[in-house]
Amino acid sequence: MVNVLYFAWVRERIGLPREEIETKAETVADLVAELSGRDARYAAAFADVSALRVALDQQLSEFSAPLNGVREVAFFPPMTGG
Amino acid sequence: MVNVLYFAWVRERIGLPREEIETKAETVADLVAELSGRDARYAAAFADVSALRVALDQQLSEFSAPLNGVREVAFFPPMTGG
Amino acid sequence: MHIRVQREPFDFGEECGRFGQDGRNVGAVVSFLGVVRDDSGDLASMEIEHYPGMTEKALGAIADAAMSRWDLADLLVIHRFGALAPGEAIMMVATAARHRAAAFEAAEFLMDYLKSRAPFWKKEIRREGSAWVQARDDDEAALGRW
Amino acid sequence: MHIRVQREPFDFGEECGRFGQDGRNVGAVVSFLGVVRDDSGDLASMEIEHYPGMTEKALGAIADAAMSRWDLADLLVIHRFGALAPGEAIMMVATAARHRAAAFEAAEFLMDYLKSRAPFWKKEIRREGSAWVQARDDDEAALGRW
Repeated sequence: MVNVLYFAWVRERIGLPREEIETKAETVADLVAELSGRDARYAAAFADVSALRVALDQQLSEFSAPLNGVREVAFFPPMTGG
Repeated sequence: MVNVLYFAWVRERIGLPREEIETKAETVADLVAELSGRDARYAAAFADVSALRVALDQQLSEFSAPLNGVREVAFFPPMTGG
Repeated sequence: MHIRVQREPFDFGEECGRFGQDGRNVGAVVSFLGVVRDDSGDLASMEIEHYPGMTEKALGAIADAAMSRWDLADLLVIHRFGALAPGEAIMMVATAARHRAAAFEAAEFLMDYLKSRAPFWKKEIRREGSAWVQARDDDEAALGRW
Repeated sequence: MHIRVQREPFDFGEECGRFGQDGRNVGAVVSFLGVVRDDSGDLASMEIEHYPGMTEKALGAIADAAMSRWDLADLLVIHRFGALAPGEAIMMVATAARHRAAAFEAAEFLMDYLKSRAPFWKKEIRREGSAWVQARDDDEAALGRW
């Protein structure tokens, strides 16, 4: 089980702030492919991965990173703090 | 008649904050030579002109600058504000 | 070192008044205040979303990096989230050091990293519709100088 | 644009609290505070001499240069003279602009020029004797970046 979090317009497109997912995805990219296949909302949110960032257990990471041992995955657009 | 002002250690060495001087000096450098000849205090103050700055009518200037029309000459070390 | 992530307003003057001036080795204090700007004149509010948990970690890591890179006597970061009105204070950083170069550089470093590496997202709520603020290429590029 | 040269103390927090935050086009406020440092631990006071008349002109010219070089909503310079105790505020600058780059650059520009082009001189009064603060080569060199 992995906790998946969505922020900003990713959250709005998917319509959820977070969900628990049972997955066999080995990398972030695998998880993205799996989620995109679910329905049009997910497909829209993940249409352009270059516009997205991912954090694994609250650390910025890469889409090629492995998921084993990871408990929390977050998807969001580039940050705009400050 | 020109008003001559001294600041910081120039003032301390000469022992005066300001004086009125009757001079025929054509440039700042001429005035420095004239003042240096007065006594040991002035000679000490002007011993190293590269350690001094000059302002003419409250504008930073050069030792080669002409004095005609100038009413206020100030000598001081490099500034240390801020 | 003080890091605060909060919904509540903060008082920039009060924070500046009590930050970093007690050490006898502090010669320079720099502070930065970010304010909600209303360029078009029809901004109703700025909504700031963040990622609780990661936000504190990211700000802590950025602050640690500044503390180890410059010889700072103290450092402060405050960042708000929630709905802010035009003219309201969004966030501030402050740095205290012996010399001005370190205080300025560390404050700019904190701002550059905060902009692109702390998980905050801004949404402008306008009378004519709302939009997420886009990350600027030059904000990302600004990291290159450190 | 506000320039003050004064013997009296000023309240950095209060100045920060009321500076530059009223325009709807202000997104960034940067402030700098200079404090009397006591590196050796035996500083009795810092005496600041200045050149009345020229000081105001020089600060005005430096401020004008900053205003014409960057798009600033406002700018503040306060510089004290007279005898100051360790830990006391010597001077401050503040800048307000739409974006942080202009506010930071203008504040650093003001500081660099103030250090080397405004007619102030500092003397450290120590228990073991007094000495004029020497101008630093890197203060002069700092002007080269503008």
